[in-house]
Amino acid sequence: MAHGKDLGYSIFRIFVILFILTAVEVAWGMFLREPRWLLWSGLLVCAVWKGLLILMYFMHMRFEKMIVWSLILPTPLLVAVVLFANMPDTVFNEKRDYKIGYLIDQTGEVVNGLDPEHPAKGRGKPHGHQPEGEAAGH
Amino acid sequence: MNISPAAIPAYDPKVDAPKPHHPIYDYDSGPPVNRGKFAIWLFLATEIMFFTGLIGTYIVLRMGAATWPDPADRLAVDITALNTFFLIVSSATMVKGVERAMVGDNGGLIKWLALTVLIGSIFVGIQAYEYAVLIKDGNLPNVDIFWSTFYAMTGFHGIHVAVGVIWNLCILIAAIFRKIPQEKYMKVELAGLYWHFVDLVWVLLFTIVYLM
Amino acid sequence: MSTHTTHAPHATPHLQPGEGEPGTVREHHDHHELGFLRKWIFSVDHKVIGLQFLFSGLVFLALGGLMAMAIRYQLAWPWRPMPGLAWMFPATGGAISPEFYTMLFTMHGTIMIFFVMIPLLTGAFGNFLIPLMIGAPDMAFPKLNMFGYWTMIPAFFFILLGFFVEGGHAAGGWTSYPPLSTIEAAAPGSLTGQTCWLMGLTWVGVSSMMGAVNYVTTIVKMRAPGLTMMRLPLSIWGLMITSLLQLFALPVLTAASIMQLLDRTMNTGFFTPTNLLVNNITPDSFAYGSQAAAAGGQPLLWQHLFWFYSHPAVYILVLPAMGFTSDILAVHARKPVFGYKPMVYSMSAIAGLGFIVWGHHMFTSGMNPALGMTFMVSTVMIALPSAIKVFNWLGTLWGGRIHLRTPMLFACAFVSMFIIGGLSGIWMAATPVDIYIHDTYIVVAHFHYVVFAGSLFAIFAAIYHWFPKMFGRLMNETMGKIHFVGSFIFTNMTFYMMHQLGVAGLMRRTADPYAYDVYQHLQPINEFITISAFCMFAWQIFFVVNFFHSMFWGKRVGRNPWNAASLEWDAPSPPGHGNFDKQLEVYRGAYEFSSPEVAEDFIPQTRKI
Amino acid sequence: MRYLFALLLLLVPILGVWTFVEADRWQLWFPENVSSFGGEIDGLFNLIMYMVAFTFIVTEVALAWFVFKYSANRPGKGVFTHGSHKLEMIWTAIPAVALLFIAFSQMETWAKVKFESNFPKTGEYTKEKPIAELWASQFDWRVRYPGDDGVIGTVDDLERSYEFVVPVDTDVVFHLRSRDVIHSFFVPEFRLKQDALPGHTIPVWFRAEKEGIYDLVCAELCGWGHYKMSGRMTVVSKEEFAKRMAEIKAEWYSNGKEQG
Ligand code: HEA
Ligand code: HEA
Ligand code: CUA
Ligand SMILES: [Cu+2]
Repeated sequence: MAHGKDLGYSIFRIFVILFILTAVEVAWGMFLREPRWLLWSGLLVCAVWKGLLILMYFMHMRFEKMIVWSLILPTPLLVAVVLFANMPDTVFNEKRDYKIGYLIDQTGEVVNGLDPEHPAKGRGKPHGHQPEGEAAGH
Repeated sequence: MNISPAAIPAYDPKVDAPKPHHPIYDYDSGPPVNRGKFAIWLFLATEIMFFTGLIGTYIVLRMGAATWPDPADRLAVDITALNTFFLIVSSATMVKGVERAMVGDNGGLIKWLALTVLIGSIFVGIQAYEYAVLIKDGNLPNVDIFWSTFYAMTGFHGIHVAVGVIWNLCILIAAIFRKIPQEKYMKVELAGLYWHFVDLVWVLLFTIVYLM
Repeated sequence: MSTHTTHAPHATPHLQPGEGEPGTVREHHDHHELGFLRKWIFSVDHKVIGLQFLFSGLVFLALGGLMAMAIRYQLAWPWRPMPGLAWMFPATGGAISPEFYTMLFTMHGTIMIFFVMIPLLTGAFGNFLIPLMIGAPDMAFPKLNMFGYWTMIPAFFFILLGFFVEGGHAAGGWTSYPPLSTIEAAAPGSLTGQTCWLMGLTWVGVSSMMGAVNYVTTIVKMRAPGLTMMRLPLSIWGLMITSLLQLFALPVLTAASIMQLLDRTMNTGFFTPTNLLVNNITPDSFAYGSQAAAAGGQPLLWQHLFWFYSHPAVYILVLPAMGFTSDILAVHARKPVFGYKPMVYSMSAIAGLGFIVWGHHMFTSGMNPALGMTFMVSTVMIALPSAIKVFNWLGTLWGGRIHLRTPMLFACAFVSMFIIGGLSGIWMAATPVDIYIHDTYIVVAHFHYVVFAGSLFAIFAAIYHWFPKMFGRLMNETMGKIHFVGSFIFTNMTFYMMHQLGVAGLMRRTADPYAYDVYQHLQPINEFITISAFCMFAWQIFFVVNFFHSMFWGKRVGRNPWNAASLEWDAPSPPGHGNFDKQLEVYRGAYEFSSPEVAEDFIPQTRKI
Repeated sequence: MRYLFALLLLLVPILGVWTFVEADRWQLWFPENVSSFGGEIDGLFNLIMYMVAFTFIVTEVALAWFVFKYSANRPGKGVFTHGSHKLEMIWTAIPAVALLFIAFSQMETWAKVKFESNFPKTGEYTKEKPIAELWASQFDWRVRYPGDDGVIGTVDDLERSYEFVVPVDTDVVFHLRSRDVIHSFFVPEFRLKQDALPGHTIPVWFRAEKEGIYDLVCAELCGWGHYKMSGRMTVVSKEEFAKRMAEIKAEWYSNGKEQG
């Protein structure tokens, strides 16, 4: 950008939008967790919006030539390829006979898992829901 | 002219010896974009792919998991929200700094850059504190896959922030001691691009890891 | 590189419209001789860095080759005391252990791909050729370039360290599939060796990334005036597309190896499923120390991430080689490259398609079979751009005036061998056929034809071809021809029969195939292969002697021994600091051979008519 | 000189094709096929082989011929041409068609062997009711047949290592599992290979059409003992199979008694 100062946008405005979006996100994520589909899609929209603002204004992508764009344009495609090619084997895999994130001992008991019903045994206090733990609140 | 296979031109010192005192001709051929900027965007593309590896792993593992704890039950969303706010502020101050550098205002640059470095360090500090508390509570990466992915993603992001702070610090020092003239503002802008990228990744990470 | 930059407005007559900022003449006034350290160790000169990569690559080539010999010895005469290694195994009377064999091929594959081919192709030739062939004084970022080699040093360190740690080096195959590679109890190499392996690879990744950013920037931004993209030599196109592949694919492997590293050191659970029982050790104790690992990861995830890089990586191994071959064929056949633009497009197509075919390594892995179907179609279609390239090479030779000098011979051999290797790829791309031939010696035959007989032959060609530019001297032609004839014959003797072994069902990665009755009748063939491999290895003495002898005592030649047209031949041999001693101005493509316009049979790119 | 090098290049297709022609005689060819779909796989292999052989011979001979014919010893310059659009089109289009043909000719067999929707649904053994579970572990194979109740995973399961007995001429479905690392079920005579992935139950089907004893080999690197991780695939007649199952059961319970 040879023409220095005047980018034709107000940093402050962008910043305020980012701030508001973050506030909305946090409030939404902390107090309005149901329904999940709405939460997730809403948060995703906010996050992508924020990301785009940063990309477009703070990183000046709006004012860049095609050549700079062309350097990152392949990435969304590749990201999609990586994600979607992995899903059949991780997400929708019916051949998998264990639950992702669980460790089961030989008696079939969960010793280590994501499910709050099955707190891990004898290894610190890994779960926030445990009264003494309160890890979430520090 | 027919060149027989043996006709390899012989060495002729008059023609072939390098001539001393030659100017080095360094021509800029490409599209009108600064070399450094071109390179940094290439680098950022690789960074995108790097975080794709980490975040993609999280996404597919989480989608494949039967249950997943609410992040709010395990993580300190409030502090981190504050942290997110800090990082966004630092991005804005960075933009200011770059803007100052563009017009050759070294003093302004120092001011804004110092602010950026400061806020960036606060971010790293808060994250370190968060880690310390989590680890004290026994929430190590080996506890379950939630923590595995959590530490991998935020840890590598944290390293990136730290690198960004150091980078900015180097420029700050250069600005203080040597002054960054207007035509060298690109130096600042490159660091800025990296810094904003780190911010951008955090915006996504925060939403995905802490809120979703 | 001098940091003094003066902005001198400069008339550049052949500027393409819309291209470029004004040229810059960097005044150059460091005439003090650089000391040995500055010149050879801490150099920022692309030529020196290229040579650093070249020499370390060749040293690792010798190491990887030696390991291949040990592999071959074991396969021909299993459990017979191995000459030279017997002292390591007193307990068995000198016979190597099966663990050791697993380590051997793992490290053979790793070293050959990550420490030989990639450093040689992109590191050595990428560095040496790019600035010279585009008429630039150096890389865009000389310091970054230096760091690119420096980050190889920790990589060398870790990959060599692994041989000396407890349990030996990594032994999970160069693909390192978890859980074999993540669980300590699963294999001795998974104790510490695997960690060294992962560290080594990560550092190579950092180095390649730095190099790739530099190469692409240099090629796009620093071409001499008049040198449009479509006038670039194909070597440069090959290197640039390769760099783009590195940039977009490598970070995924880096992320994956970091996660595997975490699995191993921090007991995370990305790639390890639940409820394993390894070596009769219960899940709670197979992790490091006394801590259990998180669990419930997905082993296929590693395979996907690994091949997402490592399939493009095989094209990283071949695209520069294709570029060199195109250049060398054109120069020594005195003909323009046939179909320049299709060559460029097909290289890009290979690279582009290369991103969506990785699943062909996983047809039998338990991957969703519907995915297998799509991966098959994309894989088969990648033969199309390859076909275009092969036919264009033949077209280049057609009607030429072929000088059969050593580089040309190796380049022709590359074409011949690449056809063999590529065509056997079609078998494997066919999903139902791959059910049978996956992990058999057909695969081994396939990839040695493309990487060894293909890419390495192209590297030999490139060394013979650009040696005069590197050292100002010619390599000995007679020795070169002897080297070629022997290598060509023994290579084919070594690898061709592996196809048939594969069809007979012989599996790769077996220390002793004759443990199975079905494979017992294959031993004579394996002996034949082994003896051929030994001969091939021994034959390389002609190369080594020729290389070092010619470096110091070869015939002195001028700037342009081959009467080639591209820019590097306009520089002195060897080029000094800053490469060119005149200002370059480019008027045409790199392959104007046999043009009727002039009396000579070539027109240098810089010649104005 | 050019005689020598052209000859060298020419030897590649000549000897290359020759070794393939002779391979069968040297017992370097497919082992006998005994599965129902193995024939198709061999057929597809051969189909590709013929197409590829044609390309191979044409290109390699052309290469040798050009090296021989267009030597620099002749006077004059080379042909000055930068390519030909028409030729380019031709040699893009023809391989494109050939390759698409190859790709589409493979799909049916692939779907037949690996798609779960194509697994036997009516016979004695189905995906839901497999003949056995085959467990791979470092470095042996264990077969777990259902006991009297016909369900795997109950107390009356019969376990047996090394040998996997199946009836001939029957659609057999079994479940492939692994206890530790990745292994691979491979019976060359069946033309069947499937990795055993820890944590996954992978259904596999085949139909053996000839009685006999075949090697069951592990085809995926699984550690130092990978090379000797052999098993035995025994295909017997249906009557014999019933008998063998009774034997296995007797053996299993007698072992159990000894231990108990
Ligand atoms: C330089 C390296 C290189 C190159 C260029 C290639 C090129 C190709 N490879 Fe290869 N491959 C490897 C290196 C390479 N490969 C390695 C190292 C492995 C093993 C990894 C491991 O497991 O350890 C491997 C494994 C491998 C597999 C997995 C096998 C298995 O494990 O079961 C497959 C399967 O599809 C495959 C396919 C192909 C194909 C279709 C091409 C195509 O790009 C080839 C295209 C070229 C041609 C086809 C020839 C020229 C064309 C013509 C003359 C025109 C006419 C042709 C027709 C009409 C058919 N390769
Ligand atoms: C670029 C890659 C490359 C190269 C060049 C080679 C070269 C060779 N390979 Fe390699 N090989 C692989 C890549 C490569 N290989 C890979 C990826 C695997 C799979 C590993 C796995 O399964 O995990 C493999 C596996 C593999 C196997 C299968 C092992 C098994 O599955 O059990 C075998 C068996 O024969 C083998 C043999 C050989 C032989 C005989 C050579 C010979 O051609 C080697 C001859 C050596 C030379 C010609 C070097 C001579 C030295 C110089 C010229 C140096 C000069 C030095 C100076 C000037 C300083 N290789
Ligand atoms: Cu089990 Cu190899
Ligand atoms: Cu591949």
